[in-house]
Amino acid sequence: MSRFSAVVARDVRLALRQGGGSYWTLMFFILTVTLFPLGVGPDLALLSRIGSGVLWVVALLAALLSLDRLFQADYEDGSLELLALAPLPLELTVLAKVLAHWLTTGLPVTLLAPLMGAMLAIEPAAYPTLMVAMLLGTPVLSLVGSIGAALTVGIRRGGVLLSLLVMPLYVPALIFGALAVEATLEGLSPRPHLLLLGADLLVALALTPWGAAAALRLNLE
Amino acid sequence: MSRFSAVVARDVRLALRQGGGSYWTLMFFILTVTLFPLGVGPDLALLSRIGSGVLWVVALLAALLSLDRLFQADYEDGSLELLALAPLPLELTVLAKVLAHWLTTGLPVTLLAPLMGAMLAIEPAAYPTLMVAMLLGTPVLSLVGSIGAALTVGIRRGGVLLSLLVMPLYVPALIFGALAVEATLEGLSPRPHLLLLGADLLVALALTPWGAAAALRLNLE
Amino acid sequence: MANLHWLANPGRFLRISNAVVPYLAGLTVVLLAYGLWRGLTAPHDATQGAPATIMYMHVPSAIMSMTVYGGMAVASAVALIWKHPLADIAAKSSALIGAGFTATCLISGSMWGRPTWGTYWAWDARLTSELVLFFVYLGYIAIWQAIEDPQRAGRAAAILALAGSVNLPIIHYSVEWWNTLHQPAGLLQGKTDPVLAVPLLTLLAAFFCFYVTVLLLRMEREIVGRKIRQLRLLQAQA
Amino acid sequence: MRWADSARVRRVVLQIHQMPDTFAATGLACIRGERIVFEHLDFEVAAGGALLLRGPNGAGKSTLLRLCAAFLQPAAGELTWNGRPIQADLDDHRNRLAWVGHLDAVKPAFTVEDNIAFWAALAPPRPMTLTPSEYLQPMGLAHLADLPAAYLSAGQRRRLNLSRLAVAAGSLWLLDEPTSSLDDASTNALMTMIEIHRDAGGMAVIATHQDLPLENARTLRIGAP
Amino acid sequence: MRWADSARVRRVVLQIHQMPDTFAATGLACIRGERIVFEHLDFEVAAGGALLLRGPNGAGKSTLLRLCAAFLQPAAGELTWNGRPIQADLDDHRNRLAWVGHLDAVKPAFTVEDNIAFWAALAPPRPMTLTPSEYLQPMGLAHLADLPAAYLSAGQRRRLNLSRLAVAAGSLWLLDEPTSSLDDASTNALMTMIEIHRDAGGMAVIATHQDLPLENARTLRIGAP
Ligand code: HEM
Ligand SMILES: Nc1ncnc2c1ncn2[C@@H]1O[C@H](COP(=O)(O)OP(=O)(O)OP(=O)(O)O)[C@@H](O)[C@H]1O
Ligand SMILES: Nc1ncnc2c1ncn2[C@@H]1O[C@H](COP(=O)(O)OP(=O)(O)OP(=O)(O)O)[C@@H](O)[C@H]1O
Ligand SMILES: [Mg+2]
Ligand SMILES: [Mg+2]
Repeated sequence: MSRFSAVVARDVRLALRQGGGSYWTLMFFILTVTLFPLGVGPDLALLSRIGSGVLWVVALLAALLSLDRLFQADYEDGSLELLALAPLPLELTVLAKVLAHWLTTGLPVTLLAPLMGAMLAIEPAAYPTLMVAMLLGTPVLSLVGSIGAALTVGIRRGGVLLSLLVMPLYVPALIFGALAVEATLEGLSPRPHLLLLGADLLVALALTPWGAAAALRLNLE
Repeated sequence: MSRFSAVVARDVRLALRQGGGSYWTLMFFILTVTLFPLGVGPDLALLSRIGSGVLWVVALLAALLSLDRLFQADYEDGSLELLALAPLPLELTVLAKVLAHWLTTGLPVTLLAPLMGAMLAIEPAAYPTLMVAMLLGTPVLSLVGSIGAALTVGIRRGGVLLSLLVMPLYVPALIFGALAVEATLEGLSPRPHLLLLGADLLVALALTPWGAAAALRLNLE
Repeated sequence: MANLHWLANPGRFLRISNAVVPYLAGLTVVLLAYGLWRGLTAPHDATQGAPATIMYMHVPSAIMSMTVYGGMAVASAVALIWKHPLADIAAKSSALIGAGFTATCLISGSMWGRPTWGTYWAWDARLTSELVLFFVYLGYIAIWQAIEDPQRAGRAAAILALAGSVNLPIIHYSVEWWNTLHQPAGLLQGKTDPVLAVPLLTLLAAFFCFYVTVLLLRMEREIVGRKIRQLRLLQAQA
Repeated sequence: MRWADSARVRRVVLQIHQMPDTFAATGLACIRGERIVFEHLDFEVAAGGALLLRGPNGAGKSTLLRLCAAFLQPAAGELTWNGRPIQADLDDHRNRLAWVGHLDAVKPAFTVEDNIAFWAALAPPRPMTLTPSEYLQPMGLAHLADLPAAYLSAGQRRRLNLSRLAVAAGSLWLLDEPTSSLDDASTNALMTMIEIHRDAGGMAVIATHQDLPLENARTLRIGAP
Repeated sequence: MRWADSARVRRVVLQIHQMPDTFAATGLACIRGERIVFEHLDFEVAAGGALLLRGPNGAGKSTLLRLCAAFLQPAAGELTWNGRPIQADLDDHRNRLAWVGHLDAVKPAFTVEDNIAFWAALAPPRPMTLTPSEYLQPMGLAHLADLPAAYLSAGQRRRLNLSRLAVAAGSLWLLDEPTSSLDDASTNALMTMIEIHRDAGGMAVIATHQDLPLENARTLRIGAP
């Protein structure tokens, strides 16, 4: 356990120190949300209709942008070899790194969602659903993304194909997340969508560390 | 000139071989545009109103996603030092790399715009304007992005920082590009907006290679 | 060895700055007091009523947010071309103050917007470009944080500051280029009623003195901080 | 070396199983990139032994080290520890390794001390451990502890990487060209570390192009490419 | 070396200005990370000369090489070529350089030959040039020309990097630990290349921790850190 937290702490510190971390992810999030009204036009009624969709797309992007370096930096400087030899099982190392990634991207994005919702004129009644959905959905983005990051860590052999595999895996999280908010706005219960999102999270939690660890081992050969 | 084209050819070949940027960016472009109706809802009237804005924002994000490796790979393997010593002035090297980046991201995105426009129910009458605007606008994205990429080249995990630095500079291109399409849709002439976009391109073309080259030199110290 | 030491010149700066700061601080307080007194006792704008007093916060901070950035851009150019170490430090020390003015402008503007336009925020050209200016400030601060070596960070930040200066004319002319909710400029062209103009200009001067005071203090801190850092590095190496 | 004189430090380095371990390979063959790199390779390293891998570039020295660390699996033959195949208890095998590859695993954003502290926190459980700054002593980096690792020279980075050897305290050291970029003093310091490790019953497999002054080291020549 | 025997190849390598160039430094000082790395450094290299930079890790050898390549600017003092400061005609200076740093500038996605072909296309104009596969001969990589560079061993990558020396054909070679990872045959091949280069009036500044068998090479010791 202390090894696990050592990895988490290291990655969080690296993210914060190197200017790749939560503060800047937040800024990225705010900035991108700002861009949509610029492109789409200032009509608030229009914005409020597309608002939650925009928020989800941007959360996905914030995750994606930082994911590609999840293992790459450690691979390129040789740390990954050492992590693979350490007593902490590689699956747990992956989980620790994913947790650190989520703490510095998904979590801040979730916490910021109401503020961004206000800028996009989303109805405040939808905020609780939005936040719960993001709390369930953003870890999925980090988890699923870790497989893609692990697969593409090496010489990017077939990297194209593999990233194509990952993007569609994001679709369920996106759809359920957006539907949950929509349901709330229409006065329906978001429960079924949130449950599906939760199931998605559980599946990702159970499977992706194995996949990512296997992919990493392959790249260390 | 032959040195310039050697750099362009190398970067294009690297992008195609490694699948690092271009395919991924294209797929990202298509997937995000495809996913948008899912998040926003299938209302065609709504989609057609936000369509061109969404296209612009996504084109902009697609450029960003591939930009962070523009100089990073060459910096990390030592090629950048050699490029800086080569007889081709570093400003031209930057321009060559930007051209290669545009050929593998901006150009395909532009060519794909009508198809994406159809998916987003944009009126076909607006396609010529959309394409001209993108033809003028996407090089600006690559050019301006090169400054950010050069500034963050020594920083691992510079991706998010890069977007923070570059996005504010993307705003004019985004605004003029979206306004041009909107004007066409409203039956007005898109000329003034396209001219402003062209001016933006000229300014970027004249200034950014110097800025990026200066930033690269300081990162080679 | 002596000319090698780039802090030799900043040392002289420290002495001068120490002497000037108290007077500047005093001047800031006097101007602020006079401006506020004139402003708050002036007859209220007939159409806008009491909320218009936010103007005394909003207009000077809006103008300062751009002035500070302009100064930063000039300092950056000086730092890049003549490699003057103080220009570097001046630009760095300005950034947070400028970001503060920008935030003040944004917050006061949206507080003013609620009663006059009926909304806190609109995606209006001037409002948006001011928000973008805020992001440019943050990006500038970020790059200073992200690069360890202050010499290199300084030059990287200077390049960014110059690139970001394209935003200034956009903010200023946005009201003319696009039809917007926001007021066009009038204050500095002498189109404003002296009843409003006198307190506004006084407060602008007060804000400016405040900026210079805080700038000098921050520069002093930065110089001393760098000296300490350098000593630490020397120690680590010994 | 002052460092090795400290009784406490010495005890930490010496805490290796005192039983007569052997690490051996029989009929080893390896295929990489659809090409046979080497075949029919045999060797044996006993407790306290050192094996120097020599051979031209591309002969397969680094590949053999990766086999020893179980990153790769042999196409034929077997690696054994005290007669048992290492694949049988991979976790045990990893716990007894200390690995120094071509890459330095240094995070430029952290200080020298933070770098070593992380690997110390991640190390296999040992009866005794040192403080991070003590780990920096053997390779003479203690005075740089607070420096950001971004400022290190090539040799200093290498030394920071080699400092991990004291941290891992495993019984089998796998070193790939450990002396590259090292100055003479650091090369000597490394040799001292290796000798202390061997005295305590540890073993080392070292790929190198230089003649290392190690006593009783066996040399394995891997054929021309 | 077979390679150097070919008259055509030899002529390409020998196409260096036959005038008596000198490269010199006076009172050089360098500040990095707000710290003085070295000061009061003087040296002079004449046509055909070689300067070996020696000194402990962190002494500033790599830093000095970066100064020579004008990546860095000296805090004090001057570097001159035939008496003129190199800053005065930076483009000329760059054209006469061949640089081999710590990093190998190898693109794993390309074949060995494509790698060298790119640098050949980018090289300064020379009266005579070779084909990419001829450039691979001096460091003995010709037989690997079609291999993806991803498959190269550490030493082979280094040799691919060193092959650029024949491409650049500049008169001033700046080499940072060029023999790291090289086997004995390749080290000899490199020495042969350097000697041919010097015979033709070229010069070399080489940072190294090994004793290189170069004739009449001067050594510059850079102080302890
Ligand atoms: C968040 C909302 C707002 C922002 C970001 C904002 C931004 C700005 C900026 C940047 C300027 C300086 C322009 C220049 O010097 O070129 C300015 C000036 C000014 N603003 Fe605002 N503003 C906001 C809301 C408002 C509101 C609601 C009002 C009043 C209805 C207002 C009235 C003014 C006035 C009177 C000036 C002075 C114009 C002059 O004479 O120069 N602003 N504002
Ligand atoms: N990018 C940098 N920023 C700040 N300081 C640096 C940087 N690179 C090196 N230094 C400092 O400069 C000094 C000299 O480094 P340099 O790399 O020149 O040493 P070197 O003589 O090449 O050592 P080695 O034999 O280990 O390669 C080191 O002590 C290091 O702390
Ligand atoms: N990732 C890889 N994929 C395929 N083949 C590889 C890979 N890495 C190395 N090889 C091949 O395996 C052979 C052995 O490489 P290895 O790195 O083990 O050599 P080495 O003996 O360590 O050489 P050096 O002295 O240069 O370090 C090389 O000829 C190379 O072509
Ligand atoms: Mg090897
Ligand atoms: Mg060095």
